[in-house]
Amino acid sequence: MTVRKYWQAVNDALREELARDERVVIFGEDVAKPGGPFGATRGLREEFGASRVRDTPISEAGIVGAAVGAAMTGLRPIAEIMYFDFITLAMDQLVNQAAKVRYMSGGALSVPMVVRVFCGAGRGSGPQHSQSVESWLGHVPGLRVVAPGDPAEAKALLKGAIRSPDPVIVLDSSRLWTKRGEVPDGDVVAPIGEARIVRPGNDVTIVAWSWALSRSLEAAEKLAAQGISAEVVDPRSLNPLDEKSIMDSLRRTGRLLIVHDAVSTYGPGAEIAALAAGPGFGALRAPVVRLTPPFAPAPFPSHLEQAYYPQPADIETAALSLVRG
Amino acid sequence: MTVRKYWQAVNDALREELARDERVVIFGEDVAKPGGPFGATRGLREEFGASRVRDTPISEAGIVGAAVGAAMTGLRPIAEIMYFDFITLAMDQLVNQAAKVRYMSGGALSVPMVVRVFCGAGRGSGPQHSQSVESWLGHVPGLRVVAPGDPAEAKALLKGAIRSPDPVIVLDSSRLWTKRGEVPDGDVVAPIGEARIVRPGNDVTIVAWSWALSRSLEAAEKLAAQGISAEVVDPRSLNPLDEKSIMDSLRRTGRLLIVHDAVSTYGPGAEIAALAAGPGFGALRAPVVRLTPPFAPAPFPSHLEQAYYPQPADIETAALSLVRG
Amino acid sequence: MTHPVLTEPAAAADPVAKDRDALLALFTTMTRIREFELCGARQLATGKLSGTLHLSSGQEAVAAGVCHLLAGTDHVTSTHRGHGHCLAKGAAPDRMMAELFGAGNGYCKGRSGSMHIADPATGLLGANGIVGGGIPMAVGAALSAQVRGTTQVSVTFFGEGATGEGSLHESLNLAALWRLPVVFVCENNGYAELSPVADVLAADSVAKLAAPFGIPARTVDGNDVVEVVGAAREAVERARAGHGPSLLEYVTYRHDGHYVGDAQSYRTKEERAAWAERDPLLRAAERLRALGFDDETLDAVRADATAEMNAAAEWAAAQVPAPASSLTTDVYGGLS
Amino acid sequence: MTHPVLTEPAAAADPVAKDRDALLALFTTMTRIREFELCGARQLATGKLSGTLHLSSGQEAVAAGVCHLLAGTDHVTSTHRGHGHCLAKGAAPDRMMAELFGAGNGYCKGRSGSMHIADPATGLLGANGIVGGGIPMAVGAALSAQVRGTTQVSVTFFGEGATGEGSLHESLNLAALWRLPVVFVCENNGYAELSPVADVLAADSVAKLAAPFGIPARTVDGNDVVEVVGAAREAVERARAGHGPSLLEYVTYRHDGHYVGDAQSYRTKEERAAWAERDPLLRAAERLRALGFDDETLDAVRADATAEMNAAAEWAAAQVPAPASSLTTDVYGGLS
Ligand SMILES: Cc1ncc(C[n+]2csc(CCOP(=O)(O)OP(=O)(O)O)c2C)c(N)n1
Ligand SMILES: Cc1ncc(C[n+]2csc(CCOP(=O)(O)OP(=O)(O)O)c2C)c(N)n1
Ligand SMILES: [Mg+2]
Ligand SMILES: [Mg+2]
Repeated sequence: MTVRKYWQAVNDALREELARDERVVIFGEDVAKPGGPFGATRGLREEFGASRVRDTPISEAGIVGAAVGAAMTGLRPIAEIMYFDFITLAMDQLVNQAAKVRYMSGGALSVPMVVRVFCGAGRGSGPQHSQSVESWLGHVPGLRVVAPGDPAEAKALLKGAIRSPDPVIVLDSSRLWTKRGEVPDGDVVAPIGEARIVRPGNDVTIVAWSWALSRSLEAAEKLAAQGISAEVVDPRSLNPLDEKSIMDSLRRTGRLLIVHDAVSTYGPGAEIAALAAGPGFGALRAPVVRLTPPFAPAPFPSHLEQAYYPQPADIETAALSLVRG
Repeated sequence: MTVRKYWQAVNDALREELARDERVVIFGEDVAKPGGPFGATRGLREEFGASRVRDTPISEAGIVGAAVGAAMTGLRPIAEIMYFDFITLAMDQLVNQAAKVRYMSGGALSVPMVVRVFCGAGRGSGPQHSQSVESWLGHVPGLRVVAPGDPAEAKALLKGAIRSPDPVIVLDSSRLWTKRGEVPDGDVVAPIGEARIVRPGNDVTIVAWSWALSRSLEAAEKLAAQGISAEVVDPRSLNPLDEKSIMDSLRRTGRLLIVHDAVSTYGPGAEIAALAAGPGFGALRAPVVRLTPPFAPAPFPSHLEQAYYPQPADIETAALSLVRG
Repeated sequence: MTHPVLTEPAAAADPVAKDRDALLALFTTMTRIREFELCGARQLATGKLSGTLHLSSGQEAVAAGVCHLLAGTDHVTSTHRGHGHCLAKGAAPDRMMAELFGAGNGYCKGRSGSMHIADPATGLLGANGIVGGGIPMAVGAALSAQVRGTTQVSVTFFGEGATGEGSLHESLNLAALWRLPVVFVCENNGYAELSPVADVLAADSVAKLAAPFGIPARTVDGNDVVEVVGAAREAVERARAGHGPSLLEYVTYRHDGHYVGDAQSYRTKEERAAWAERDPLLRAAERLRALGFDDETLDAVRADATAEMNAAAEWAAAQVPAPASSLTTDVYGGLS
Repeated sequence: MTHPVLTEPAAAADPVAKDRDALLALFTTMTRIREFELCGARQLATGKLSGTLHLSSGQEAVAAGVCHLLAGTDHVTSTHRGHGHCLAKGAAPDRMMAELFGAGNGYCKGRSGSMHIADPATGLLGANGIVGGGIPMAVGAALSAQVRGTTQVSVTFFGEGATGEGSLHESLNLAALWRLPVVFVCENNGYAELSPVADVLAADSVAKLAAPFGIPARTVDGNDVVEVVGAAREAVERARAGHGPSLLEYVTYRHDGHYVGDAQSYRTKEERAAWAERDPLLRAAERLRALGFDDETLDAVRADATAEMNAAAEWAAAQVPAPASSLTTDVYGGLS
């Protein structure tokens, strides 16, 4: 175990994978000479050369499209999109191309690529740099989406993504970017599609990922002090979603609280709640609660952001009223 | 009342709105001289002139972006995107710009524009021309999304969209394009955000829109013959969703079946099911069922399309087993 | 821009002009493409096939001429009008036809249809239903070749309508910055769906779009296969030698509508007739006759191709349709 | 491309060079922009403000010079580095500052911050956090003017980094096809975030990108406000007269980092020092002195601007923060 910051864990994973597999290449805006807009690729160009680590123009569609073509022809590209909001510019290449190439070609072609995306929620970045639109990508057959919740996960899930035979979008959290955590030594690779129970409990299931996961864990701590035992489940992978683990937890607790930083309507929590209303119906003892920002763009000033994103106290209150009825 | 085909009703609405309000302009690929790739704009350039009805290059981002700017500065633009799948190329302008301009400017600016989109589901158009991604747009605060289910609706909802102070995406159905229906005479404008009960019933609520609505109505007819009374609800507007009407119906029937042509996971039905699991929980007497294509891209040959999209018989079976338990 | 007509021969004709074997092979490829299209249209007309077909009749010289210079390991991305590129790159007409029929042993297991045919064995990365969609992918394939240190060349075919898409310009810039071995091949057939190029492109020529990025570009008669090969040879050799991208604008014409069934009210019979006279097959046949080939030989090529395509269609029609169970296969390659 | 340095004066100087009032007004606008930026940076440094600020110090001549030619009814779209454009177009510094402070009476009710300031009353359609995002919107505003039959002109400011985005090229084509009254104004400051322009643009100049579309374009010294006005006058007049779009590439430099706090390891002190000598304020002051203005006058302009911005910041800091209740207002304009 070594203590690493989230971004350092990302950097470690990239370095190790570049060293392990010469097919791995990295490109994106400011990722090479500058070492990444947020430092994720620091030192990699120096270590692995200008051919494998490249700066690109500000061309999100071109970047992702080039990654698709490179992945189809023998490389394992990692493309970086600077903010989640900018994925809007690459949706054709992600959705109409990357996601469908394997299916459309009847399995003859594949797109083993990774798109690393920085999610700006909660950092005062304002309405065009704070969005969480993971449910869009979760809705696309052929894509995989993971959202690491701590440094160890950031490293292991990124490795899993790089080794995946399919296109994987890795959502990094800006709010967790400088958070420290223990990272296991050695080549630890997380499977894609398996949730983890971060904190076991009996009274209520809280499903959360990324930054919302850490706020949920804070809330769970305080709930414990009040005698309420919350089980906190981190799906880690949003596509595919580990339905079984989430439904198993619901069967144990009978109550479901979903917390996320995307807006609620047609958001990722809707799918989880829908599972509870479908296969989980028999286990459900109370209405499912989704705790999310209101249906509005993200504001920039920190006092409004505080009000916009559900805080630990809000999670605590929601869980309390869910359990006490 | 006049009998019109769906596309003729669209054409009528466009003509009447161009005549009513000189701020209305139309542009898109092949919409002017050719009269529209599918005929929706037939005759409009001749009648209203080359300034107000324009052909554009194949530039989805540029088209929608120009519509945003035009809408901010005094026009009421109607932009056409040839297939729903191509909206991927305009997502930045739709999501980061059109949807947020009013909010970001503190209400000082607005974007009263319409994007007409042709949804190719069920017409043998294959994986890149058949997608239904309305849940993406429903997830975006600031956008409105409507999906007309018959000629009368096509006309009235389009008129409502054109007169909306906000950006509205109007999803036209390729499968209903040549279907006939009675269209009320006169200037009938549908409100945006109100569902309609297309067929009242007591045993089960079926929520469906667009092409899936007509298949659901077929199924409801057959269910009636078996003594089962299905209430068929057409949300018409997916953003905002008329939660109240849907939950009221659920309260009457206790059972909810959602049918749509988008894939299930993180799809539009998830939001409706989530409402049932939340505010509707007390009324729910059985697990919510979502009947949708499998989690895969749309195939092109008609025999596979038949298997891909839930057919009336599938809807009937699902409703039967939901009611009979 | 307006759609030009090019009939001036190139200054120095490509050696292929005198190469009897090569020219016959080119004529054969072009004829096979034509016959594939005709056969496909017949299947539609007789109701054996349904769906949308975009035929490339009239544009065969480009596909044949460019692919003539490519190895099987070179990569190609194509468009909605891709049958010609597929055949020229080496795809088998029977499996292509099977794909049109929705048969399980079509190139895409019968699920994708005409607009998505892909065959990695011949370097074909796929036709594409998204205008401009294949262009950045070809840049990526060129990047791949460069990083892996091979001499593979990547070619992206697109119509002049794709100049409206930002993806082309982003790709040109990226390819130039990285000096990638990619050839941008535009088939300027004068129309994007129902709109003439004058209505959708402000530039005088497609070739001019490459200039800002320092990418060499030429506008070439796309209906003379010798001209096509000549320009492509330069570009492919440049790419293979590591000297970076090129853009070729081939001026051509589609004999048929945008899709089979298009009423073509946007153009005149006279225009179509004039271009019919510049048909690439006629012109290639003329060149062959000048080299001493007799009509009998050329007729035999045509007859063989007709027979080949009819056989392909017959075979395809007899294949097992893609089973419903295949609806959900090949969505993913497996869990990590 | 490499980032050029332009110091040659234009052949015929714009009349503004001799217009004492206009030149003083331009100098005043530029000084106010500079002082706004300095004041904003001070607020950050003293912890009164948090968040990201992109300062335009060093680039003031472009904003001031171009907007000098615009009426209040003309439209402008701006970028993440937009304070200068806002001020030059007529926005009030106190309400801008209030926006930076997240105050309820900021231009956007305090919810959006520096990157999104909009003020329709002065024709300002908004700064924009998306590189290239404002460009098609300006084309749309020009379309609106054309359809409504006004003589309004639309200007879109963007950095040279935006040349990487397809939206620029789509917009150039559309503007040229429709002969729209739009001026594309690129501030080429040599860097896109942390990357020099040589790494992100294959073209020799940004101006060259307009050529394929037949759009007149010039590369101009962006640090001499007289040069800026001269080139802009031509372009704005062309647009207003209905003769279509132009592109202006102004070569300039940002004195500060990409954002306040940027360590700027990607460029040398020497380079920064050399550009400091070409500071647009210094050069405008020189011109004013040559017209007979004394240092006292110029110092007074500066002192007034400093006082104005300090007062704006003080006022802003004292305003009521945007209330949480405003989180969900202005998302929609109402049900149809
Ligand atoms: C992104 C996108 N927009 C629009 C279309 C619809 N469409 C299909 S083909 C076509 C015209 C293409 O013209 P061109 O590129 O000249 O190719 P051609 O058909 O002439 O071969 C259009 C607009 C599409 N398939 N993809
Ligand atoms: C679509 C998009 N991609 C990336 C970014 C991140 N970003 C913000 S500013 C910037 C550089 C812009 O450079 P330039 O256009 O030259 O403007 P400058 O900062 O020099 O004024 C980048 C990459 C963004 N805001 N939007
Ligand atoms: Mg064409
Ligand atoms: Mg710059």
